[in-house]
This record gives sequence, C-alpha cells and structure tokens, in this order.
Amino acid sequence: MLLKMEGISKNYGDVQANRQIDYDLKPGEVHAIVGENGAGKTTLMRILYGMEQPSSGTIRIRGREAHFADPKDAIRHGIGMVHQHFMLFQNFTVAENIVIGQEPGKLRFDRKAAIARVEALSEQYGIRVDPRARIVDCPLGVQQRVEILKVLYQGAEIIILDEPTGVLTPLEVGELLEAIRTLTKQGKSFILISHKLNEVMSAADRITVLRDGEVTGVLETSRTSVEELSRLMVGRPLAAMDKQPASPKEKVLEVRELSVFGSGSKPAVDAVSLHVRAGEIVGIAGISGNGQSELLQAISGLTKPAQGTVSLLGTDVTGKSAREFRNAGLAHIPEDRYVWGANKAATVAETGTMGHQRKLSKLGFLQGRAVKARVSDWIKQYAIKAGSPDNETQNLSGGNLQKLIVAREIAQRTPFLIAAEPTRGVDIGAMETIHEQLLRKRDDGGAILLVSSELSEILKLSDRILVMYEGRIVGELQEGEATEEKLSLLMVGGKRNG
Amino acid sequence: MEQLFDLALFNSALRMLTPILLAALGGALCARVGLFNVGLEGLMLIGAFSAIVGNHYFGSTGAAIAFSIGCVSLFALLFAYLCIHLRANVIVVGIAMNLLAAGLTTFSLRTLFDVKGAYYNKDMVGLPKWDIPLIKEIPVVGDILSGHSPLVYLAIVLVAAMWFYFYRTIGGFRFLAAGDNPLAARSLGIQVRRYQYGAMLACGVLCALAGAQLSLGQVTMFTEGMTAGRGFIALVATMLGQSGPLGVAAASLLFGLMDAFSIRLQGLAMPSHFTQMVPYAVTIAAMFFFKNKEFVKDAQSSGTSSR
Amino acid sequence: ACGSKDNNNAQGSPSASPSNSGAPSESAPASPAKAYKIALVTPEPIGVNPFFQLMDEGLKKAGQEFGVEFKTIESSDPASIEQNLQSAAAGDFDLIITSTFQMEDALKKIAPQYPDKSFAIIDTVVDLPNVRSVAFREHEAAYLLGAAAALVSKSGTIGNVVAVDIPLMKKYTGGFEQGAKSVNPDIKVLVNYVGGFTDPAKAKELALLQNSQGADFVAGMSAVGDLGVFEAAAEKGFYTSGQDTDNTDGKQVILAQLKGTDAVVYETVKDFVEGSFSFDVRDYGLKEGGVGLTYVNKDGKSPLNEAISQEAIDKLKQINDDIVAGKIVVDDSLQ
Amino acid sequence: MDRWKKLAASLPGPAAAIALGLLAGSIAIAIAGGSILETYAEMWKGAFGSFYFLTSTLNRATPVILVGLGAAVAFRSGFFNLGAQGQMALGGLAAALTALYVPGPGWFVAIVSMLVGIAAGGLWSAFAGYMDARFRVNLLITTLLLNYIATLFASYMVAYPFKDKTGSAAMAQSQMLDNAIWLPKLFKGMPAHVGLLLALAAMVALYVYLTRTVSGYEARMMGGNPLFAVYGGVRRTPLMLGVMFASGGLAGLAGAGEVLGSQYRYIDNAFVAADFAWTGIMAALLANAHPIGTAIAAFFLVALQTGGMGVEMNTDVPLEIGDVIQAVLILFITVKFVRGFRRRRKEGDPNGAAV
Ligand SMILES: Nc1ncnc2c1ncn2[C@@H]1O[C@H](COP(=O)(O)OP(=O)(O)OP(=O)(O)O)[C@@H](O)[C@H]1O
Ligand SMILES: Nc1ncnc2c1ncn2[C@@H]1O[C@H](COP(=O)(O)OP(=O)(O)OP(=O)(O)O)[C@@H](O)[C@H]1O
Ligand SMILES: [Mg+2]
Ligand SMILES: [Mg+2]
Repeated sequence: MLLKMEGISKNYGDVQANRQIDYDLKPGEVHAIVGENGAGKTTLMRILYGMEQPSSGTIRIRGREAHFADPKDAIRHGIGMVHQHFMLFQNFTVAENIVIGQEPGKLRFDRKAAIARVEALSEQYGIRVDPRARIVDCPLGVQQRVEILKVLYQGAEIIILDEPTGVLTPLEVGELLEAIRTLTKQGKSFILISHKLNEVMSAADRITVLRDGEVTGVLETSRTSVEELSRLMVGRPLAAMDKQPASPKEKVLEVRELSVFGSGSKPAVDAVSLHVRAGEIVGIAGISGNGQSELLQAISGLTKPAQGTVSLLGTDVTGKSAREFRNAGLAHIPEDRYVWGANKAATVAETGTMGHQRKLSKLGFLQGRAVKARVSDWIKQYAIKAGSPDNETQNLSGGNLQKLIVAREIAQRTPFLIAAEPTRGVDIGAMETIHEQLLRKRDDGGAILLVSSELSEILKLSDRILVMYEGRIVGELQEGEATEEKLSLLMVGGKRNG
Repeated sequence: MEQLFDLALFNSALRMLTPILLAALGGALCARVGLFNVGLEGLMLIGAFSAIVGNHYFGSTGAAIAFSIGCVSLFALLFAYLCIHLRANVIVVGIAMNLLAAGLTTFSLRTLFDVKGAYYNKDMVGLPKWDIPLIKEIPVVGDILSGHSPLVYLAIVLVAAMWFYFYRTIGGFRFLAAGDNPLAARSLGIQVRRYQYGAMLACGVLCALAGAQLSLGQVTMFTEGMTAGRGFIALVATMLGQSGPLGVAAASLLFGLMDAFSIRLQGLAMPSHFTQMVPYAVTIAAMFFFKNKEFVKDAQSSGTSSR
Repeated sequence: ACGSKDNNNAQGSPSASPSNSGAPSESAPASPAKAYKIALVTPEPIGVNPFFQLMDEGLKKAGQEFGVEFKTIESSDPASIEQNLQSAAAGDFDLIITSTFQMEDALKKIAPQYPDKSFAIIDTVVDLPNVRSVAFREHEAAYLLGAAAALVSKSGTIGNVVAVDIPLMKKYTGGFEQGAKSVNPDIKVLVNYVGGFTDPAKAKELALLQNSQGADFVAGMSAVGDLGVFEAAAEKGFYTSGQDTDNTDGKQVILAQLKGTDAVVYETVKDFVEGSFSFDVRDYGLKEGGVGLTYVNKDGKSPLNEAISQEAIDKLKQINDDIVAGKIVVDDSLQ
Repeated sequence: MDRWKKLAASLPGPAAAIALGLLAGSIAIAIAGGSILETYAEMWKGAFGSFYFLTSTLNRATPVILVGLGAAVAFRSGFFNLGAQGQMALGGLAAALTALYVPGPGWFVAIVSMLVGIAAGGLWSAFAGYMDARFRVNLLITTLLLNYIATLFASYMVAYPFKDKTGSAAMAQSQMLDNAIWLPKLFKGMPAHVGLLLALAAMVALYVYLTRTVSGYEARMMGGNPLFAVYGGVRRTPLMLGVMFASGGLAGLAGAGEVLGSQYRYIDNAFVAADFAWTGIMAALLANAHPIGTAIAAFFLVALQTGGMGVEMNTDVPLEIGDVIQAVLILFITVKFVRGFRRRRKEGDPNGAAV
C-alpha cells in the first residue's frame, strides 16, 4: 500500500469535518473521492498535504508512519496537490510558477533553465503551456495545466486533484483524463476529487464516498454505477428533471455589434450581436477564455464596451453602471462567486442582501428583519447548509455559497437573468436544485442567458445555443440540433457544416 | 535661473535623499511582504541616536554604525513579533513605534549625556567623505558624485543589490512570491513568516543606516526629532516607487531634487510655505504618471480565489 | 488682596509683626518662614529650545539659592497648556511663571480665576492685576548682530538660516537686516527657512547653499538647527553666530545674540522671595541689558576672533550706545 | 446574544494585555528612577483623578473621537484616509475665519462656522477621493501628501494674511473669536464643551448609518469586496466621494470644534503638535473601525496622554518617559485588542495589513 490514512478525524470547533476516515491508495491507482459540498473532501486532503493537522488518526506512506508539519514535508514524501482554488502567483510567469520551491540555479535563479525545464516537462507529459506568459494573462484552463505541471515538476508520486475539471472544457477534460492514464502507467497515483460522476467513473479505479465527514462507501468502479454513487452521496435518489419546450416571447436583451477591449491587441469581444427573449434560455458555449467573461461584464454593466449597444427591454443601457442595468431588469449569477458574488467577511444575510437592499428599505433604512426572513427562507428552500444567516459567508462551502447566490439572484424577480457557470464546483444534489430553479424562472417568463463551460449543462438547459470562439459568435444551434460533438467542434474554431 | 540650478543642487540633493532612500528601501521590503510600515520614522530616529551613542562610546564610526544596526534591529524584531506573531495591526504598531522612539531617544539623551535637546561634541568624528578616484576627475559629474559619505554610495549599491536580489536570485524570487500570494507560498512550504521577519529586520538595518547617515553623515550630532518627517517621506517614496528598488530610487531622487529645488525657490519672492509645498505637490503630480491599477483589476488579482 | 503681598509684608519686615512669628528670632535672610513653591510652566517640551532651557536653569539657580521649592512643568503640546496651568494654579504653588505668547490665552483665562495667586509671564505682555509681564526687545540685539555681520562680511553677502517662517522670527530677521543695511546699504541678505525646529541636517544644507551663493557670514536662527549651521561653517570656513546662549567657539561661531531669560527668571524669583515683586510690565532691551551681543554689551566666553576687528567692536559699541540713547530706533517688525 | 458571549470571551485577552503593558511600563518607570505605584497612581489621577481632569480628558478626546470616526467610515468602506491631519487643519482654519468674518448672532455664526469647517475638511478629503476615482492616483499617498500641503497652507494663512495683529503679534495664529461664538462648556469652568456631544452624536449616527441604512450597507460591502459591491449595483465613484467627504468632514469638524470650543482661534501647528490626527486613526484601527469601539479606543488613548501629563506634573518621572509608557501600553494592548475583536480569517489574511 502506497498510502494509508487511518481513523482521520478533524474538528473545527463544533464542526466535525472528518470523522474516523480510512482511506488508502495503491501505486498506479486512481482512487476518487466524491461527496456533497462540505462533506469533508478538501479537509481530508489538506491534512494529507500537511496544511492541517488531524485531530486524530495516522498517515502511513509505504507502511511508515509520517507526520507532515507543513506542505514541504508532504512534498518531500512525494505528495503533490492541485488545489481546488488555484495557488498561483498572479504576477509571475508560468515557468516561475512551476519551478518555485525547486528553482534551477544555486543562489542565482536561472530563468533560462527554468523555461527549458518547463518546456521539456510540458513535452514529456503532453501538457501545453507557454512558459513565458504571465499567469494573470492566462485563461483558467491554462492555469489548471500549470498547477498540474507544478506538481509533476516537484516529482510527486501521489497527486491530489481537488475538483480539477471544474473549469475545463470537455476537450480539456479528455486531455486531462488521458494525461492521468499516461501518468498512472508511469507509476504515479492519483487522488481525484470531483462532483462529476461520469468523469469519476471513467477515470477512477476505486471510489470513496463521503457524507457529513464520514465514509459511506468504498466501491470498485467496475462494480458500481452513477446511480449508486449519487444515492450514497446524497442519501436519496435524484429525481429526473422534466423540461417543457420553450415558448419565447418578446426580446428582453438585445446586443448589437458589441466589442470589448482585451488585455492584448485583439479585442476580447469582437462585434457580437445576440438577443434573448422572454421565456427562453440561451446558452453560450465555449472554451473559457474566449471572451465570455468580457461579454458578460459588458452586458451587466461591469465594464464599458468599446463599441456597440446593449439594451434591456428596449432601454439603451450601453456604458451605464451596473446599478442602471439592474434597474433596467438584470439579475446576474456571476461566474466567480468569490470575486464578484460575495463578501467573504460579511454575514450570510449581508451577502444575500446585495441587489435587494434598495427594495428592502424604508426611507433609506434597511429592513433588517425582512432581509433576514428572506435569507432564512432561501436557506430552507434551497437546503443551504449555512447555519444561521449571521454566519460568516466565508464559512460556507463553495456549493452552499453558490446556492445562496442563485437564490438571491432568482429572487430579484427581474425579467432578465445572466447565469454564468451556475453550478461550478457544486455537488449533484445542489446542481439539481439550481437547474430546477433556472427552468422554473424560464417557465415564469424569464429570459436567461446561460454561460457554461459544462457542455452537458448547456445541452440540458438551453433552448438555443450560441458558440463563442475568439471573441466572436461562431455558431447558433437550436435545442434539437445541438450535440456535444457539434458544439465541441465549433468551440475549437471548426467550421459548422450541417 | 542660474540661482535655481547649480551644481550644489545636485550635490546637496544626493546627500539629502540618502536617508530617505535607505529608509524607503526598507519600507519597500516590508511592503512587499504585506507589512505597511509607518514606523520608518521611529526606526530611523533610533538609528540616528544609537549611531551617536555608538560613536561616543566606541569612538569609531564603523563601530557606531554596527551598534546602531544592532539597536534598531532589536526594535525591528519587536515590531515584527507584534505584527507577525501576535497579529497586531501593523499601522498601529508603526505609529506606536514612532511614539516610543521619540520618547526613548529623548529620555536616553538625558540619561546618557545629561543634555536636553541635542548632543553635540566637537571631538566627535563623523563619517568620512570619500573622494571617488576616477569619477572625481570628470568635470561636472565628479563634483556631484564625489565627496560624499560612504553611506551615500552604499545606498546606491543597495538599490542595485536589492534589484539583483529581487529579480535574479532564488531567495528574492521566493521573497516576492511570499508577498504576492502568501497562501500559495505557504502551500508550497515557503515560510512566509520567515520572509516577513527577514524583511522587517532588513528594514531595521536600512533604517539604522538611514539614521546614521543623518546623524554621522550629514551632520555629526543628535538632536531630538532630527528625522523631521523623513520617515514619512520615505513611506511616500516606497509607495510612489511601487515598492521596487528602481522605482523607490527614482521616487527618492525626485523628492530629493524637488526638496533641494524648493530651497532655492525660497530666495525668490514666494513665501516659504509655498516653496515647501513644492516637493509634495510635484510628487502628487508625478503620480498621474504612475497610476494605480484600475481597482477592478487590482481587486481581481488580489482576490485569492481564482474560480 | 494678594496672598503674595501678605507674605511679602510678613517677611519683608519681620520686626513689624513680632506677634506673628514664634519662629526663631534670627531667620537666615535667604530662608523665609515658609518655603515658597514656585512652578515654571512651559508651553512646549523644553527639548531643543535654548530659550526654555535657560529659563529652567534660571529657575534652578534661583531655587537653590533662595531655598524655595520649585518645579518645572513641560506641556507636551498646545492642547495641554491649559490643563497644566490650571493644575498648577489649583495646586499649592505661590508663584507660577509661564512664558511666551503661546501661554497668553490660557493665562488670561486662568489668572483671573485665582486672584490670590501670583503669575509671571516671560516674553510677552499680559495686562492683568496678578500677572507680571516681562518682554524682550530682541530686535535691538538682532540689529547689532546684523551690523556686526555686515562689518565682518567681505563678500557683501550675508545670510541667516531661520527655523520656520512665523511672525516671531520677523523680530530677528527684520532687526538683522536693518542693522546690516545700516552699515552697508548695498549688502545682500539671504534668508532661508528650515521648516522645522529640529532639523540640523537641513539647516546645514541651507547654510552651505547660502555660502555657495556668496554669503561669508551666516547667522543661525534655527533653534537646534544652528548646530548644523555651525558645522557647515566649520567645513567651509565661513563665519556664523548663535542665539540665546553664548555658543561662540572662537573659530567659526564668532558671535552670539543673547537673550537673558535665565536672568529674568532668576530676577523674578528673587523679587518674589525678597518681597519686591510687583505686577507690572518689564521690558528688556539693550538698555536694560536683557538682550545683547557678545563682546559688545556682554562678555564672550571665547576670545574675540580676529575676523572681527577691535575697530568693528568699537563701532558696534557705538551703535549699542546710540540705540540705548534712542538715537537709533530699531523697528520691531511685528508692530 | 451570541455577540455578547463572543465579547465576554474576548475580554480576558485585553485584560492580560493591559497587565502586560503595565508591567512593561513599570520597567520603564523603574529605569527612569520613579516609584512605580506612585507613577501609575498619578497617571490615573491625571486622566480621571478629579472632575476637572476627567472633563479635560474628555475635552481632548473630542477631536480624537471625531477624527477616529472619520477614519473609521473610510476604512469600513475600503478607502484608506490618512489625511486627517490636513483635513482637520483646513476645517479648523475655515471655521476660525468664518467665525471672524461672518456677521450675525453668536449661535448662528458658530453653527455656520462648523458647517464651513466640515465642508473644508470634507472637500479636501473628497478631492483626494476624486483624484483616485477619476485618475487612479493612489489615495493612500495623496491623503498623506495633502497633509503637508494643507498644514503649510493653513500656516501661511495665519502667518500672513490673517495673522492676529492685536496683542504681541508674535504667533502665527488667527484673531481670537468673539466669545458669543464660543461653544458652550458642558460644565461651568470645566474644559469639556458641546463638541463632545457632537462627537457622541456623530458616533451614534455613524453606527446607525453603517448598521441600519442602505448606503451604510453598501459602504461596508464596498469595503469588504469592492467588486461584489459594484456587481450588486453600488456606484463606486459617488460612494467614494461621499464617504471621503464624510471622513474628511468629521476631521474638519474636529478642527472646527477645537477652534470654537477650546482654543477660540486657529493656532498654527496646534493640532499637529497634539497629534490628534494620528491618535484618531490609531483609535479607528484599534477598534477595527467600529464606531463605538473607535470612540472608546480614542478615549482610552487620550487618557493615556492626559495621564502622562499627570505623571509629568506630579512626579519626577520626566515627560518623555510618559511617552514611552504610553507607547509600550499601546503596543501591548493593540495586540490583544485586535486579536480579541478580529474574527479568525480563513488561512489568516496577510497579517492584518490594513492596506
Ligand atoms: N477551517 C475551518 N473552520 C471551520 N470549519 C471548517 C474549516 N474547514 C472546513 N470546515 C468545515 O468542514 C466541512 C468540510 O469542508 P470541506 O471543504 O472539506 O468540504 P468539501 O467536501 O471539500 O466540500 P466541497 O465539495 O464544497 O469542496 C464543511 O462543513 C466546512 O464548513
Ligand atoms: N476559518 C474557517 N471557518 C469556517 N469554515 C472554513 C474556514 N476556512 C475554511 N472553511 C471552510 O472550509 C472549506 C474548505 O475551503 P475550500 O477552499 O476547500 O473551499 P470549498 O468550500 O471547498 O469551496 P468550493 O468548493 O467550491 O469553491 C470551505 O467549506 C470553507 O468554507
Ligand atoms: Mg472542497
Ligand atoms: Mg467545493
């Protein structure tokens, strides 16, 4: 046995994040961990990586007990971790980010050698990156690759991937899974955490299921199914979703010839025109980094476009502030819940108030009770594990925060809703809830613009699908005609031919 | 006009900016690891005082500077311990440190030398003035660059050294990394705290040098409050120079030149109040060229989460 | 009825009230029946200001000599002046000496509340029945200094380095310039302000600058910054002068403009103890010897530097006499 | 009620810190050769020993509280205003000049003067905000630099055009205000004046503003995560200008209060020498910019100062050692104060750097 964790428990005050967890890993194996948001997956991995100390339990590497006081110890024992939230130095180059900790050179940092090594590494594992690019300028998919290369560079034997596919396109996911397969052949072992059960099924040899900090099952992949896994995770079977055909009405959002400057010389958004009608969900598919973020920011008032117009329900709101967009009828589930969607230090109630503050006010005073009552309602309705509304936002697990944000934005009751990556990093139970709510909103006559790098999500929810590539809309497909293959092709710049 | 620009202007500017530059380099080190050090003034004052004490007791400028470095380092360590280990607010500790320095130097002046206000001794020898062999011969440049105290040259060397450290060495690379994203640095096992301590300690050393340049280089005496706000100017230089060695040097130079320039403006009809504003006004004007990042970008890149 | 006056009576003429004293018949002249308590409240920390240092010394000297209890209370900042004065007045001090115009407001407020207490204020005038005021005519001494500088200068340019541009300093710079021009109407007088009281490094730079602009005599008027001016003078070999105390060194610092605040405090305490204290205004100029210039109307502690000829000193003495006689009127730039 | 429990749980910390601070102070006193107990007793007396001293402490706390509240409202909104010194100077100067030259009944002139003081400080501060919002010029640096410009300007005004030429005319100060304009004292013959009530009212108002109003909510969210606020429809520039105006306005009011209620004229350098501005900023930081906490911290810091005055007056411990004790106490107490108030952050943010 390469790795054996026995009886691991971890308490944060009253919260028992891990209870008596046993987990093991063989050489060359992929052993996945699945579980709901907040089930304790990340915590277990942080313990293994030396970032947290277990309250009790032991870790053995190749049979010998090991204590990791900090990540350095873990790295020395051949453990590498790709964090759920990237641990990258934004202002440094790709190469610098990869070699940090084991830089070439003695005292002097030999950057040339670093670049060479990164290029070699990239070659060896077939993971493409530009070593000279700065991280801030890299799309998330590339950042993910940098993280993996970093771990490989450190010579890890055990590689922890905490939700690695959250930001990847199907193509990239495929590449990643392929890379995992290659690497396992070379003797590396993987711990894979994911909410995407089909990926887990295709990549993993064994699967451990966690619920509320406890192991509820250790399964051989060959002898289990997605259904069994989800039952073990959520504790109940998932209902099948039924989607009625859409009945689109008047245009709610109308975008004409919109262009947005990018960081380089090319415009990030290049003369995009689109519209969304009441009662339909329009999906935008595309590999992340092809201008979706900039497009969304421009049609939610967060950046000013260089050219073109945006109108909401006939009102021209081009270049106006987010306030005016919201007044004109916008609600917005942002793509990054921590950057745009929440104030980590604020309470759950406060994070939940945003956008409602003016509606829930009298003479400029906030109706504190009404706010709390509303947030409490959402907590119940969406089954958000938030404790009380007075809890700090940062204590919510990512999935629960996401549910809070979705609840908040749907409750704005606006004619138009942007839903960007609405289920990123969210467990299947929560995903189900969020999808249901989006559909209900559509059925109530809402216009929804859905942006997702998750093709299955796009396909499942959209009534009409636009594909973005290099800042342009390169294709439009109706619900019936869209397939994963067609979309994938368009997403990488392929021509659409029937 | 000839009254405004003469050789002495540059010569004097170089001398005057040295303490500011040294302290600002220290400030930059701290700023790079997330410690906004408003205590530069106090550390510099302690440096100036202990340099004189050292000189008095050991009778050598070398020993004096060593003594000064030792003393200021102690305070810097205390500073670091409070902020890093005990997680006190950096700014509050900085302000308190300034207060402590003012009180302590005045009090010690009284107890050690039995004088109030100033300690001045004709027999005390200050830092030598170095004539730089080759440079000295060059007509204009020689007059400007030659004949300063060793610390002036050291300051210039330190700018280069810091640049080299930051951008060419592994240690400096990790140092910058620890400041750029402490969470990520810790996840790699980089001891962020160690770098923070190191920065604070180095800042102490630099402030000691800055103080020594003031009390042994520019003059040879200690007077109460003789830093006269230079620590705060250094802080501004740190920020204006965006905590990079070259930027800080440029900012200090700008400030030193403007200061020397403003003195010369005094001769002309303007009241001294307005001439004294010149360096500050020019600094603000300079900032129109070194803009902040747009707050959106800034907030985005400082957000630890990238998803 | 002033408490101090009663005391004065009781002690000024011990035999006049024999019934009053069961104490030893022969009391030593300098030890009164009751030890007086005298406070000196300064408007700012004594710190770098020779003016306050001198007052403190004057008080110490008088206190020891006359056997009174004394205490110096330094105010940390203007906002604490009133509290300090108030506490001193409310305490058991018999005489409270304060100083400078900075204390005027507070004294005007507090002195009337304590009509039985005696106050003295030095360096400005407060017209109240229980306050003695002592004023100085520094501009007269500055005039002498300016004249002396003009006599010493060979280049025809002199300078002065001044702490900050506040009205008070006009008394000095104005007198200085007037005096210099009286000797040499074409003389150029440079003035530079340090912008603070505690910055010898900058004062030094200013002195160096003035020297480079041709000044061969630079008067220091920048509190502790003067030490920087002196250093510049020593380095470049020009001449300079100091303020308040005699800081002549016989080499570069060849003159000192004096202001006898120590003597004034001493006198005040003496008067009080000896019963000759009165609540009036004392004005000290060259005539009264309260201000002056070394070698002219005061001695210098170092021998006269050869940069100043005896001839020049004689001329200056003449000017001094003319001022005393009222033949020369020095403008007080403040009025 | 959870909050109270939390507060109670955080109390032993500060208590231990104060004890440690006092211990460290004892060492300083012992070195200075004073009696420790006596020194602390005098310190206590100097701050609270009599009604006079208590009101004197309150009087001195008045501008510090106002400055602190000003700093707090800016910090809460994520804007770092280090310019209280200049804003206060301009506020004081403007109030003094208004009081001198505007005709009318005393109470009216007093109110107008205060409003003008607020406007002066507020506009100066908003100017820095404007430069940041419009031209992206770093607020931290501008506020710091504008201090110098404002104080020099105020010095000039009272050294030249508006110098008091009555009396000795030796000071850079404005004329004395007519006593009809003086703010009434709270207790006859005691230093504290009506400004204290204004400061307390400002504290309550700020508390209500931050916790109860829509705009206060938006300001706090802006402070926590500006992107979140902007996303949610908060307009950054107007908010920034408004908050900076309020922040500087409070500092301006502090200056005006000192002029109208305490010094009765604008005296050059008086505010700087008393260090009102930095003490106020320190109070705001100590209390994590909580309005009530800020006022308490301000009072506490000022009590250390007036206590130091008591020590200087009644013992042989020299003035400077008072500063040392003060600094030592602050250093130690800061630690626990901050730790007590601060809730633990995920992974520990970079060492509480406030910037
Ligand atoms: N430092 C902490 N302090 C308090 N509670 C914590 C801490 N870290 C984790 N928790 C709690 O422990 C539980 C497990 O969290 P963990 O991050 O391990 O979940 P997860 O399985 O990774 O969830 P997700 O799927 O959202 O990533 C959660 O309820 C979380 O709130
Ligand atoms: N100091 C803390 N107190 C309480 N909970 C905490 C604390 N620190 C972290 N947590 C919780 O521990 C968990 C671990 O954080 P992590 O960074 O893995 O995010 P996460 O919740 O898994 O988020 P995600 O899945 O999508 O985006 C989270 O649930 C987080 O809210
Ligand atoms: Mg997780
Ligand atoms: Mg998660």
